[in-house]
Amino acid sequence: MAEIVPLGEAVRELVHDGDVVALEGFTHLIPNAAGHELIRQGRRELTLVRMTPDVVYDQLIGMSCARKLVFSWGGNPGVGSLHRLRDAVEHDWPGPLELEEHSHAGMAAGYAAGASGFPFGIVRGYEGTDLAERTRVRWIECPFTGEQLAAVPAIRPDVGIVHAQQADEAGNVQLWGISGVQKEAVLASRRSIVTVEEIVPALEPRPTAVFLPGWTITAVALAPGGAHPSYAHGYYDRDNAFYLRWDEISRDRESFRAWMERHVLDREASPV
Amino acid sequence: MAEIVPLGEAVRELVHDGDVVALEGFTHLIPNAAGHELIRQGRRELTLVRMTPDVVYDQLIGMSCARKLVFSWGGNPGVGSLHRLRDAVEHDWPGPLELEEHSHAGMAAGYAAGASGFPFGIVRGYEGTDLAERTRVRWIECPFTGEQLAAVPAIRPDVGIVHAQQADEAGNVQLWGISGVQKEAVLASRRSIVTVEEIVPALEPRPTAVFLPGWTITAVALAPGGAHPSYAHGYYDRDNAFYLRWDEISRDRESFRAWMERHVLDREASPV
Amino acid sequence: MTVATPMYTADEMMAVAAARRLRNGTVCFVGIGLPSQAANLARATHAPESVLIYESGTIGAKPRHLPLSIGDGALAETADAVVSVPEIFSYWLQGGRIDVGFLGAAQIDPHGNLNSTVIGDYERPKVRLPGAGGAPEIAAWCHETFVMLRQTTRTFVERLDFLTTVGRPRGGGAGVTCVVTDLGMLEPDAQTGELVMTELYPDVTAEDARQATGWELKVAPETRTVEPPSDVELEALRALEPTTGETVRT
Amino acid sequence: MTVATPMYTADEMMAVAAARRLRNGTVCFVGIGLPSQAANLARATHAPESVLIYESGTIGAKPRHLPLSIGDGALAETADAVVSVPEIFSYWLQGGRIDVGFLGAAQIDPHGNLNSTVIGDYERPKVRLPGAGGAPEIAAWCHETFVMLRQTTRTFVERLDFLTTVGRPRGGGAGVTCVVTDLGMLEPDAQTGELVMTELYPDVTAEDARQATGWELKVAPETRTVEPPSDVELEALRALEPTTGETVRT
Repeated sequence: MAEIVPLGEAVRELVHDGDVVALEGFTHLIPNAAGHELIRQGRRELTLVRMTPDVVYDQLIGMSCARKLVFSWGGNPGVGSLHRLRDAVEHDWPGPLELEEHSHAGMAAGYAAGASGFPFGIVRGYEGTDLAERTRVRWIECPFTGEQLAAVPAIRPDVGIVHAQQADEAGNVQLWGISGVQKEAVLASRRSIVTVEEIVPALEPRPTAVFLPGWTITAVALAPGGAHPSYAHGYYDRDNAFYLRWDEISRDRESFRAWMERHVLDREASPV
Repeated sequence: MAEIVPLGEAVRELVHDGDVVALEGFTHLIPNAAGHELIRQGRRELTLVRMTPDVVYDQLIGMSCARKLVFSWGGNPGVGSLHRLRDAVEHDWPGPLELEEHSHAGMAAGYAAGASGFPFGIVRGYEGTDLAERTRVRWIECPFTGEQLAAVPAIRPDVGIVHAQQADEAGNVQLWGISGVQKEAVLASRRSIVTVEEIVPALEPRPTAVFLPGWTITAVALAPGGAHPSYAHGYYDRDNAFYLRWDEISRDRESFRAWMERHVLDREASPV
Repeated sequence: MTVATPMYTADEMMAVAAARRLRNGTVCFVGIGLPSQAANLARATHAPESVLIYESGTIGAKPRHLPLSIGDGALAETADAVVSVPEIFSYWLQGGRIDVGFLGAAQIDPHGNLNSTVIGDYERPKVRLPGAGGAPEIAAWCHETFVMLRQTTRTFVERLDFLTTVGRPRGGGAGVTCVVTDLGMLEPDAQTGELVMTELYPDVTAEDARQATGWELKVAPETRTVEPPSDVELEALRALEPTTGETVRT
Repeated sequence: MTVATPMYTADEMMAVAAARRLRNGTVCFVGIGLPSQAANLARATHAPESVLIYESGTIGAKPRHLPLSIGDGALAETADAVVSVPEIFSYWLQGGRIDVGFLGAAQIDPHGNLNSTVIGDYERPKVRLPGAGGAPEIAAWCHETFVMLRQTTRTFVERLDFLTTVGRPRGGGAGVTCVVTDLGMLEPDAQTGELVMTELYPDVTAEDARQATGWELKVAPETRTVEPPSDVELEALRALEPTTGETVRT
């Protein structure tokens, strides 16, 4: 049964240096508050996993939290590059960053396999691409048709972190709208943290809702606004202006550092 | 885009003797009206596919529509045996019935593979059972861990038939409540028929709803009450008394024939 | 209203005995019949926070009455979530997140292997049974599995007519850890894995159990005698009885 | 309000040219930027029943304005259905039910192979690009794929720095059937599969196209001249412009 704890405590107890950590979110409900707490607590040597790393991963990389990135598309959606990610890959600043890259289909299959307890998932893809040599893909043959398919290893993070709209007192969680791979990320992970906009007396079923029972979650933490600058369907809209601004802020190492100190390091975890 | 046609016409044009046909439904929304239309039109040599064959499959088998059954659990839920199924297997009456049986997990994986365009799905099961020799399972090795897993062939019916609560004028379909493998059955099939309780001006999104776009469906047919004696969530309850009565009706070949003539053969397809 | 000396049926004793083994908060994968009775009884008495998962895709179902089928509307209406059948068997069952799975069977052998496929020869069976359903993967992937069936020389056999479900699978779970019968309970020997009669119901002797078993039944030196169902347990159990099967059309 | 002789940008010409190739009712798999513009323009003009699927899991999205990201709330609010990302890539994309996929790229070669991974050496890239995303499976499993990118000697190269996406994959689809650039359109030769310039925009010459291509560009003997965007097309396209990025908190 999920414990409801302050975000700072959840991160302190569940995320350790060197862990494989997936902060998932597909443009919606991105766990930015949890990412900022990882930065404040100075986690190091993390393997960061996410299909679509964006601003918060750019921040984690620029603040030296990561040694490796597992991903399938890394950019500032609708804007352009992630300058901190590029700086790490192109110039080893603030340190070298190992990459393991997939296609979306491959990574989604890896998460689904992880959630199902399978050692691998299958994709009809990768064939003929240079990607196949750069990712952890193996070829298997269909025992019925002889067709060759790509096998991708199950994704099994040490910690899965997602943001949701609501939890109840028992730590059951409901999120709705675009749900990405959040369910798979939580179920595939050994430990999990879910930050939520609010804790409600009872979760009322909704269209498109994904429900995660409290007994599948390690910790739930209250973090209102915790998805900003992404959005929380029914709570607040995407701060598109910030994504555009981030392109400026993150272009330059000094302005990036200054922004992080002012807006993340000097801030407390969202009070509970 | 799905055509909205009378059930009789849909069955006449889309289901042929010898076809592989899946009438799916996991205790809820079982397409009984469509099954009765298959019987009235005298389809023969069908390979019937379903995880949980119940009364309507008992009827199809007893009326000589089937040459083969692909299934994972065949019984009268909460009551006991399917006597027509047993009579066919135990005494070849009205004719012999070939069986291909799976576990639920295996068959669910086969449907999901069919819907995904994969030639096979994987299951961590079958090992050490006599089932492995009686079903179409092959062993594959995980290329990363060496673990042995069972591969089950994709299920790809010629025709997938399901029952839903609602369709709109464009042939989009929505069903809610327990949804079983209906989405997979429709998406895995070459052609599909969806019978519905009613056609509404607009489908309003609901909790637990499964939406099937009209462009994934071949034909939609109006069949109010078409799931009886199973139920249609929000429309009518399960006719538990009928399932109990079926045990009596179907025990004896003559009483079975008499009932079928009276209640199925002499009836018209539900008018539209 | 309670009765001084409770009268009860063999099925009621079985359901009560199985229910007592469920700790509060246990996540159970249940089928219809005795397992559903036992799990719902536990939820109605000492284990209110137990989570019931039915293979129809209902997670956290809380039916007031026992469903006749595993897909009854009451399960969907009272569930925390309803997911597809492929998801239940992948993310939830094979994902290894279920504590206790319940199974019935037509035959069981000394190592807890189960037959729910055929009696007699497969090609020309004497009795064609419903088949595997979820059983093989339930036994393989729940942390432990309870089997519930009546104990007779026809059901407790040295050799199964067909091996549908492996009692001690090489899966994620411990396999069959407990067999609840109408005479008492059996548990596998820690070394050999052979089922041993460890508990007997009131007025049942070890000899009764041996007589009802198709192999040389091992009986524990100190068999515990199971407490009969209490008034509270019986009332809770009977309150779960399904409502009549008459259909309501709306 | 319409303008006598419409002025338009290169991007607008590209969006219009791509939109015109979509028949009504086409099921499109679209990303952000020009593809999203083209598909929504088609929906707003001659192809109102076209179905837009975004990889964020929104099926049948009908945004009034162009989303800045593929996961904007407007997509979920206007969609017929919202499914998980694993489902979009399995049941929907690899399931082979999508007519037209749209892709952009940083580089394209004469056979329609695409690079969206790195410029320069992979280990020490000059420019690290976002990566594959959905591209390899979109090209493999949509019935056909339209590529949209500007035509320069830096983007149209004899040899890719990295092959992210195969132009003529051994998948279910035909692969890249059309490349829409800021000069015109290319289509693969039926025999060789090599891209041939088949259509040119107003005031663009075959020589312009050759100059802007990093290989010996083949030009069709009879290149069609593309009609400039009509007033109706331009108005519809401009009406789709995203609203300002200011955030609304509720």
